[in-house]
Amino acid sequence: MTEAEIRKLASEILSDIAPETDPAALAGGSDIRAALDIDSMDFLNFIIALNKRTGVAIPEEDYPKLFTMDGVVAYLAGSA
Amino acid sequence: MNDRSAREGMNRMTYREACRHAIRDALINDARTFLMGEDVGLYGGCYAVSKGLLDEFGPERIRDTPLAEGAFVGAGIGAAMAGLRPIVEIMTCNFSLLALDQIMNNAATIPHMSGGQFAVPLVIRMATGAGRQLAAQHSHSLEGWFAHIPGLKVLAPGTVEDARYMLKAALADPNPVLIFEHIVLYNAEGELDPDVMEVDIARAKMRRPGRDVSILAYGNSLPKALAAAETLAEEGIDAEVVDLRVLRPLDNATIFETVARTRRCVIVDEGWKSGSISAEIAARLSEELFFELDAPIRRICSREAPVPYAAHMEEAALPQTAQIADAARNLVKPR
Amino acid sequence: MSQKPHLDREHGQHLFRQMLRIRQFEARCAELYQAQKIRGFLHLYDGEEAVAVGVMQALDERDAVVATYRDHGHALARGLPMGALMAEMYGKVEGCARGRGGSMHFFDRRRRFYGGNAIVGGGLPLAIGIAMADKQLHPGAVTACFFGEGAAGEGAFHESINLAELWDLPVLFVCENNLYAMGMPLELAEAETDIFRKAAAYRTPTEAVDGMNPVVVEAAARKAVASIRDGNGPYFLECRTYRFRAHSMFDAQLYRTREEIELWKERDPIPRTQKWLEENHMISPEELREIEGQVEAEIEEAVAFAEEGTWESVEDLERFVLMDEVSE
Amino acid sequence: MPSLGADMESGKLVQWLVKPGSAVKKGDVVAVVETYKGAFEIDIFEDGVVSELCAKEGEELPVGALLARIAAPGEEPAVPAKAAEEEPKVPIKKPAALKPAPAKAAPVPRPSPVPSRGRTKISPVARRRAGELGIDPDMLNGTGIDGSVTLADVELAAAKGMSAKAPSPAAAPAVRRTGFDPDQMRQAIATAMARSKREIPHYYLSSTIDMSRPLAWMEAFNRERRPEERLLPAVLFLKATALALREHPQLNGFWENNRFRPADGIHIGWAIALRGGGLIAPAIHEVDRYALPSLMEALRDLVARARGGGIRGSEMMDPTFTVTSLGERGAESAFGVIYPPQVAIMGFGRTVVRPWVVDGDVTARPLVTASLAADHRASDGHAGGLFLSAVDRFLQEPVSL
Repeated sequence: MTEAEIRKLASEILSDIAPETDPAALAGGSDIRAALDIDSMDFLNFIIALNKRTGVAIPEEDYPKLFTMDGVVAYLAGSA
Repeated sequence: MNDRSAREGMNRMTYREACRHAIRDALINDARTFLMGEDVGLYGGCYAVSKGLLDEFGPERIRDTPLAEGAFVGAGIGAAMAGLRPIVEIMTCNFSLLALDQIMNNAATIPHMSGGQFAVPLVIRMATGAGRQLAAQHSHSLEGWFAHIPGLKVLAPGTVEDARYMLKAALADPNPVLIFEHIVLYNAEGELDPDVMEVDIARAKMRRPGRDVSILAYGNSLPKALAAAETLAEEGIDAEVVDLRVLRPLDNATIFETVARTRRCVIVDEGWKSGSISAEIAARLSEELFFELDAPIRRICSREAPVPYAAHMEEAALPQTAQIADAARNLVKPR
Repeated sequence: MSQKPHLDREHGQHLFRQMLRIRQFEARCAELYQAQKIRGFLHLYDGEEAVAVGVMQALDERDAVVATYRDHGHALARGLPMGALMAEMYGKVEGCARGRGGSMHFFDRRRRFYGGNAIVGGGLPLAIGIAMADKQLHPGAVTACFFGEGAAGEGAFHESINLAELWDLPVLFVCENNLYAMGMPLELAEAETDIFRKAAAYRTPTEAVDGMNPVVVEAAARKAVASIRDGNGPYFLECRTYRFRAHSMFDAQLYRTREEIELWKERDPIPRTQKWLEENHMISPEELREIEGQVEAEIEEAVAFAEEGTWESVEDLERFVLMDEVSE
Repeated sequence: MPSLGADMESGKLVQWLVKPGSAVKKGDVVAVVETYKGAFEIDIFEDGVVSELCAKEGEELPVGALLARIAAPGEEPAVPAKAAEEEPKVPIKKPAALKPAPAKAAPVPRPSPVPSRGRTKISPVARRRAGELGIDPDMLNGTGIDGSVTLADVELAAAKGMSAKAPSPAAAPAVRRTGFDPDQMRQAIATAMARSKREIPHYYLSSTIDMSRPLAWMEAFNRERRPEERLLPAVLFLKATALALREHPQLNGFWENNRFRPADGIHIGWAIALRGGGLIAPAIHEVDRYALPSLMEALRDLVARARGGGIRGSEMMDPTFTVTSLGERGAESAFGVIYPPQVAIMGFGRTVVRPWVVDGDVTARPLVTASLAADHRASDGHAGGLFLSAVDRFLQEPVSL
């Protein structure tokens, strides 16, 4: 997956979780949870979806690496 | 206004004096007006309302009548039809039954039955109510009965201000207007607002704003309702008190507005509950406001018995402040 | 107007014509009632025409009339247009009370006709009040108040005569004593069957006259009205009369005999007056036919007027329950 | 057409989720029905095979109308032609073979969540408002005269999340809607919370709980599992609370008619903030009976449905206790406002790492503040304190959760 594809996928998932927001417009370094006002359940759902769509196992201790869009891209690109 | 306090002193008067001032004003302002009734002249009025007026206006305009309610009430109707503006006093509403034929079959029907040719611009004043240990035949509250009759207007002043200014409005009205003055209120004192010179006899009047429950009352039940509201306020219940004061035609707008807002209603009526004005109001509320109500409508009326003489029995027969408060409290904060 | 009727040819014919108008009008009403054009109660004045016609001769425009539920005669004699009366009985809006009153409740403000009152005795107190107003606003005006002998049983009768006398009011009380209050014979209803004596007890001047003779009634009424206009207070006239027809349309008349009715019919004021006019050469056969023809034509016109009349809009049902103003 | 509430007269069949011939078993969701209260999933009450779908999608049907025929396993399918004459003309007592779905994940079937008490008295305005909000007033506890359901009771219920406004007729029938009107919800919350603060004498207690053991246990649990199988601390809080409530039933129930009525089961309302504002607290039934993984599943399902529509009536109707958890980005403690007629609410703050003394040594530990707000009419502070201790005790033994 290219970085752009990852970014697009992550944005789609987040759009489902927070439909009134525009995750694509998110600054790459900002905390997704704060910016989109998502809670731990939402974040877990985000992880679940990423896991299912990419097949990348995301252990719990790695969650903090996925708190930003840049982090997500780097994490998934690195795991691929 | 610098002389405001002086004028306030002058404006403090009893309900009785207010009635007298009203009659006096009417006699001064319109030569077509006269007062007619039993003992209105020499005696000064059974409840001393017209005391002193005979001396001022003479026997043609303060006209004592024999004990002949049918004839002198009918005469008032005829005189009104033929151009005068009579004030007929029926000593107490208990005796109005002797004139019921004239009031109902003539005053109330002729304007309509004549196809609008003859108006009956007549005012009939009568004392009403119980509370003075006068026993059954002098304690009836018949205003609700008369309020049944299309063609009449029925007023029940519950304040000194209304006693002072309702007559003027009633005389200006082209229809037969019945004013029920409560015998217990004659001694009530009140301060008149010098800036108020008239009252609206088409509208009920809110006497105390509130949010939790509407208490509708008139006549001598009004002060009782206000006292109940004070009691309730100490308990944190904010009762609105509306003075019905116009029993016919009922001011639906004001009644519906308050009840739609508070959604709870207690109606206080010194008449008997069966077929009373309170029954009429309750029926209208259920017809028009059913889906706004948050609790059953409650009525505090006189017990269904002739009003007895003995003080404790009479007290038990009539609506009392504690009952009103209980009813309202129960609607707002049921046990 | 003088106290004595001036019985010239013209006035004699006038009395006859007025009575005939009432008689024929009512005959037509009875017919129309059976044809269901007129409904409700229909009380016919048949036989009593001389009373209304006689009394009205003594009144003029300023005077007021309070009538009973048997008011066709009073209204016609007072000059209410026959068409408006017929239309009223049809229930049409062109009626003299917009079709709201019907047979028993004719009103005409312009002619000071204060209504047929259908409560026995109910009109007397009104007459007191009208007279009070007239005394103050229109001195000299008289209120003629009609009622039957049945009213003497009511308190309002006594209270009102007392007040009129007590207060010196210009009221002409006209008792149409036809001997039956509906079906109640006078002698079964009253201990004192001379009604005028009851009024006399209130010190009111009284007179009892033959109510089957318009000239006699007129003469008595003129005398009474003159007394009233002179400021002598009320006057009480008892006119002894008889109704030939039933109390109302649905009355089997079980309370009186056919013979009694026939006996009274011999005193029928209309043939009697006709005969008197003929005997005194005050009417020619041609004039008689002309009068009869005119009356017939007037009735036809009234019926046509009523037939062509319109129904009041149901939307106006509550109109005038409360008045917007007093027309002065 | 099943009756989903006493005031439901009809419903629109939005979607069939089965076809003739489909084998169904008890609890399967077979159809979506839309009522003025919103869309409901209809589950089946018995095992069998769908022999005929009698109702068409989009059809509005009175309660009691036949939706489908189910043949028992092995039974001959009904002859379709017979269906018409057998169709009841009036709503029948036990409509067809369909019943409203109980909480989907509930492991044990429960009796009707509301005790039978005859005809519920409902004030006219309460009934009207309930209709507007899509609330079944028969399911409410009345605080009015003679125990009647009042406007305030309805507003309160709405604040509790029972609102499910009927979609406009123009809306596509199959589209699920949250249907929460923010203004109405704000109003309802205002009414309920104002009433709570006016009527309920709250007392407040809090305890700081060392979360190192439960979190360590959870991390270990999650480590072996795929994300969808992982737990969140919230389920630990929920389960520990439920178990503590078993020991302290005086906090689990309702204050009604001037007395406390203990609840039949532990149905914990979980406060869910809705995106765009507002709050609902639908219940997870019988929380104490869940194992943690299925509780996690139930919670995730509940939150998803709360936000996306599809909360079931029974979930909105009868929480017996409420838990609010502020999560990892919230404040450190939450002293809740009790939802009448419940008598207590538990708040869990954000887990923070702070100095903590263990065996005389200061050490950094993840700590959470658990706060209890309880109705002093129903319980006393002593009971509340014991309850908080119990929650702590259960959290310290995560294996037993």
